[in-house]
Amino acid sequence: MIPLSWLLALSAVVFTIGVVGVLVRRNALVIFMSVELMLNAANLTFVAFANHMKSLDGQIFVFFVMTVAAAEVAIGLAIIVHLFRLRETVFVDEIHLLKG
Amino acid sequence: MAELWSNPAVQTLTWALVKVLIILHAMLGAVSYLIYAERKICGHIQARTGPNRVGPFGLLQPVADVVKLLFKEEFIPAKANKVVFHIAPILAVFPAIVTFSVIPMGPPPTFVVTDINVGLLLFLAMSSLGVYALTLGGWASNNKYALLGGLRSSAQMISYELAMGLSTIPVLLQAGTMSLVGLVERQAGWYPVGDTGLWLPNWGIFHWFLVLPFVIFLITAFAETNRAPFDLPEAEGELVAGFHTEYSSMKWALFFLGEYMNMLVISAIAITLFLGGWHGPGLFLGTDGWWSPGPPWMGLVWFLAKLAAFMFFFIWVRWTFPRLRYDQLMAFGWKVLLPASIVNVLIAGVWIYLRGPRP
Amino acid sequence: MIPLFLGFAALLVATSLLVILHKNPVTSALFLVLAFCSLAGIYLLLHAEFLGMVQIVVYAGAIMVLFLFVIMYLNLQHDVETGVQIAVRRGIGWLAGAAVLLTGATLFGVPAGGGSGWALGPANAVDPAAGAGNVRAIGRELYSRYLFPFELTSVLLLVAMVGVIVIARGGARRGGARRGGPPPAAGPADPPEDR
Amino acid sequence: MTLPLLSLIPGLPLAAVALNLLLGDRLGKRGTAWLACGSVLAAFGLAVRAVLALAALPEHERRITEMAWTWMRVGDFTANVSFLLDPLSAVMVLVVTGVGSLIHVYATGYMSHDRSFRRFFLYLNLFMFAMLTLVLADNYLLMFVGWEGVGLCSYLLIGFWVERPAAAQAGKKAFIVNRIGDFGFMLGAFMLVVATGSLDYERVFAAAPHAFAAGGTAITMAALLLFAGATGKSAQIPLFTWLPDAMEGPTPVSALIHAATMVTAGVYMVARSHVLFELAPAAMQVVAVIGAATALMAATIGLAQNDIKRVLAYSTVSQLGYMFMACGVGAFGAGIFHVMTHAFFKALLFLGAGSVIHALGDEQDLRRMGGLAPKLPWTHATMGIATLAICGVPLLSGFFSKDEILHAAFASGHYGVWLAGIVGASMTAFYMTRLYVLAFRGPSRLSHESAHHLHESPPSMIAPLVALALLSVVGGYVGLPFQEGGHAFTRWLRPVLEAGGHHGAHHEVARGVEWTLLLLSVGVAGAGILFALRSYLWTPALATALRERFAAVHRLLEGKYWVDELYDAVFVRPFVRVSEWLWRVWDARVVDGVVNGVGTTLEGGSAFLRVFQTGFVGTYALWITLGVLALFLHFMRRT
Repeated sequence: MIPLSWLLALSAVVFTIGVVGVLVRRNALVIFMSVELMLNAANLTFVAFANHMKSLDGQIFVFFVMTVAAAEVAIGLAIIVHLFRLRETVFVDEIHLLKG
Repeated sequence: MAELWSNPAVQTLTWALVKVLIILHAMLGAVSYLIYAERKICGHIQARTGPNRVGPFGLLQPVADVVKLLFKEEFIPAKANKVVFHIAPILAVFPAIVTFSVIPMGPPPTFVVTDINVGLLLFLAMSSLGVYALTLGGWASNNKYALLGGLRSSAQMISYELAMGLSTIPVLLQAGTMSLVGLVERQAGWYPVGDTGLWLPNWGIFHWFLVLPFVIFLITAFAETNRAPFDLPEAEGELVAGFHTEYSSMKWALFFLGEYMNMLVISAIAITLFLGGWHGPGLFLGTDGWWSPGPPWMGLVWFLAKLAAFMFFFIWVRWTFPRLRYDQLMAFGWKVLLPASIVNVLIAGVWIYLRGPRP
Repeated sequence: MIPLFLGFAALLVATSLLVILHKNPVTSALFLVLAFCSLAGIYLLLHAEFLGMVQIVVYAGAIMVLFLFVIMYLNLQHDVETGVQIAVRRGIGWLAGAAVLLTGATLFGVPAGGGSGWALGPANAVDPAAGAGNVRAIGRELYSRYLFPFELTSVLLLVAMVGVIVIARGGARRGGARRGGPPPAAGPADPPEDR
Repeated sequence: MTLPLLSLIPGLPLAAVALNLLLGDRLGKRGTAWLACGSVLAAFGLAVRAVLALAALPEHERRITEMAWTWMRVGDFTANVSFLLDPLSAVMVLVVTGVGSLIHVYATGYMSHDRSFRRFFLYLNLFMFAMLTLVLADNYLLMFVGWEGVGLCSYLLIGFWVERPAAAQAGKKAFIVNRIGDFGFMLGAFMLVVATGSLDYERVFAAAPHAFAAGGTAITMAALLLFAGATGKSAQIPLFTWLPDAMEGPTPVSALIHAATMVTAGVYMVARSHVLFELAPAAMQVVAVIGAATALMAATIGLAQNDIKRVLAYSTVSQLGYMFMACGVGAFGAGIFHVMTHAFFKALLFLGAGSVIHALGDEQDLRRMGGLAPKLPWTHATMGIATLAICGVPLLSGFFSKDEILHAAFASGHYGVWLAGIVGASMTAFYMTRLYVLAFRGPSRLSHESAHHLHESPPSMIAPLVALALLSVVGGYVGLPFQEGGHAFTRWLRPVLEAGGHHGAHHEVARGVEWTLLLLSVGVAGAGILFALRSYLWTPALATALRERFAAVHRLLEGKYWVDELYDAVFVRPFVRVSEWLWRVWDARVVDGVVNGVGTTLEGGSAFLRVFQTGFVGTYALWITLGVLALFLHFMRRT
């Protein structure tokens, strides 16, 4: 039986790594991957608690998270591809159309 | 030592290891002779004799090939991504072997390595991992033909995975389990066809709503293993040799190994899902005066027989059908197979719901 | 079981670190695949077989392939990450990360019995079958209690698909689709469409 | 009943409205006419069937309720959209749909030359829907919906000819005055909810005797507030001024809304809540007195009006006064009876007047009519019958109902009320005859163009006239007097009006007295008629002589007691001034100030926030992370 706190710590670490990745990298794809990391850290927490509480709900949530992640990735990558076609770059700091 | 041996965990572990070793070597041998068989059959289909110099009927040909491949010089393109270039061939073999660990080749426990309650999912997962070998290999060798081959394979395999996964669902609905052993056991015995005196073996393929899934599974199997007529990733006519253009010697051999192992795995799965796994028409008169399946090893025999038949089928198809065009491939996968399998899931679901689980 | 977990955990942390550290997107993607696989392993250890498998099928088998596909499609090389500004941002990023981790650690570090809001609830033993996380149970849940969200996700996926197709097609029609992309052969396979 | 009969009755006009809106001008004039009349006629058919079904039931469970859906459920208060058909609402439904469909038919002829033909029938059907909802509702809330609906429709229809300022003004006036009454209604309803926790008639009436102390302040307040609503809708003192102006609307509207149906809604409501009123004798007194006063006052004003429709309008007001008089003295049955008969003959009068106006090309001034009898035989005949009916000439419908009211007033000891009624009756007879004479008899005083425009109306207008004329003749025979245990109409209404245990006022008087009263009312009616004939037909000089003799009085009456001017001075002007102040100071300064302040604040704020919008995703991510950090710290502080 794996102690819950370990799992939570692990997911915290992974999540942080994801955060750092988002903050540090400038390649949109890698940022995307970091976001996926964060999502998975959250999933891990869900599963950990599902196992801890002996209830399935956590796993169901993970299931839904995965579905959403799939949709999100599809859209996001499509956008990135389109962006690349328009701007010839995937570096987020070379794209600041949103400047007000 | 003795008390350690008496520990059941240790026993199962050792047995598992033993089985794994056996399977591994059996597969290697089988693959090498499959290649031989392929060449033979192709030869006969093309009215040639095929390999016939090394040994009687060229039976030693595979040995010679293996030796040749082992000693051949290895060539790595200068601008290739070394690491990935090395990993890709391994990835080609790995999933197949993993999958084999859950395939029941005969009645448990003897002829089953492990039986997990999500065996089929494991198979699907592994087959989805199979994409990486081709894609990465194609990408890493930094060659436009290879890249195209890799891209094609990734697109193609992802597309056909869906249809394949969906085509297995009616079987699961029928059996109500995902463990492969359970699936096979579910197909034991015979069942009466309505009130006609006719009795059919309880295999998946003999249920009307599982016929279409079987066909779909077969087609997608060809696509997943990149066999003709779906061998676009390595279409020699267009892409030299596709994703493994730059590969040579043992790495190339590993790709080949992977391809044939995948064939073996996927046919084994097909057998498990639709063709009653190790069950065969009982040949032995049981005590109850009914045909009994006979001793366990008969199961293994039946399984291997079916496997062999499947392999022959694979080879036969390869040397019979022309290759599809890429857009045809995609259109077929997305506009025919996928909808068909979905509809079939619906039909099977309704049918099973209405009929209720058969005793 | 514990050693297995530790191994997976170590693998997970290491690979995810490499994901964000490595300069080559393809390599990052591969490490991410590894990370997902180890996560799947952890799921298996936590009696979530179904999720473990789905994790591999969906993340490793589909999402990451899509990533790779896009990376190759745009054929990206190593990221050049030089320059003061970037270095500064990296520094800030690491600092922020460290701060997050620290605060998180302190939060979870609060003693469980301390009556604080963060004490972890005790493991309440509901029927073990539910904990076993087998496919049947999950299916039951999905199609009974979570039926509506389940249907909603299907709608979500449909919407996503439509959106993706629109985006990709729109770009292709605006010409310049070939710029930087690989030769036409990969053209017909609009990656998002195949998802 | 298999199909939802009751909800279909208001449903059909509504469906017609919807169709009318959807298809629009694609319908064409003919199509619109068919749609409108068809729907109302169908509703009439349904109503008849429903009432037959009702009559089939044994006397004491004669109530058909039909629940459409639950409208709202707030705490323990629920309001349903559900309909109730009992003898009382049955009478109203029949009158509304019956007279209504006749008037619809009439209107197809009358409005045939109007530009916005379709809009007219749109409103008319909408009105039918609202009116039927009002009548069929089984709780005060739904009734209020219909109540407001008819108010809206009357506003729309009075102001139908929007290009006429007078019409628009009249519409607004009607609406506002009605609103005042409605406010009373609402307050009354609130009191009912507070006291009984419900608005369903059944629950309220069941609970009222226990919830209120009989004759107590609370119930009196409630009843009076409800009655205030009634005065607004039914144009009683002090809220009667809108009705005469409402004559700006097309004549069919005046006939349908401002004579036959809507204005009687108040009476219906009072009769419907008779249980409450019977619990509050003081309120009853008020009702009776106001009814009598209105009857008398309106009658006097009617003496001196020259606009044919205004005469009828004031006569309507006065007749409504009679109905409230009846309710006030506890003879609710008589009131409803009069509602019915009045609906017949007053609708007929208006339609006749309309036919005259139509014939003369929109000429409404009695002084420029006269001698029309030979030119407009049908109109003349039917109008004549109606006039006799309203004057209370024996054996015509008006006679029975009016006589019953007077009798009830006398029997219940309200002698003052009774006296007012008698006098009012004679005046009614007088001015109605005057109207008749001025319009149809004597020398023709037509202006040139109306003279050659003169023509009898088309059959589509004549037919309803004839039908209504028949009804005005026989309509009263359901209430022949001198029957043991009350006549048919009373017996029909008994299950409703004697609900709540309390028995309606049954003051029996000696036969002799009854006969005397009867002869007396006939006598005064006859006297009024004769005097009118004498002073306008036989020796017209007499009228002028009288006018000069009582010039002051005449001016007072012609000026309608200057009530409008009074209200204008007392209420309207100060109100306008206050509103102007609010506009200049409160709205322009304070409200706008606040709005602009918010705007400027936001502007400044966003100018500051724009700094953070670098357009770099990374920066945003950083901000988000810092936010998360802040949250973490917050929670740490909390733990």
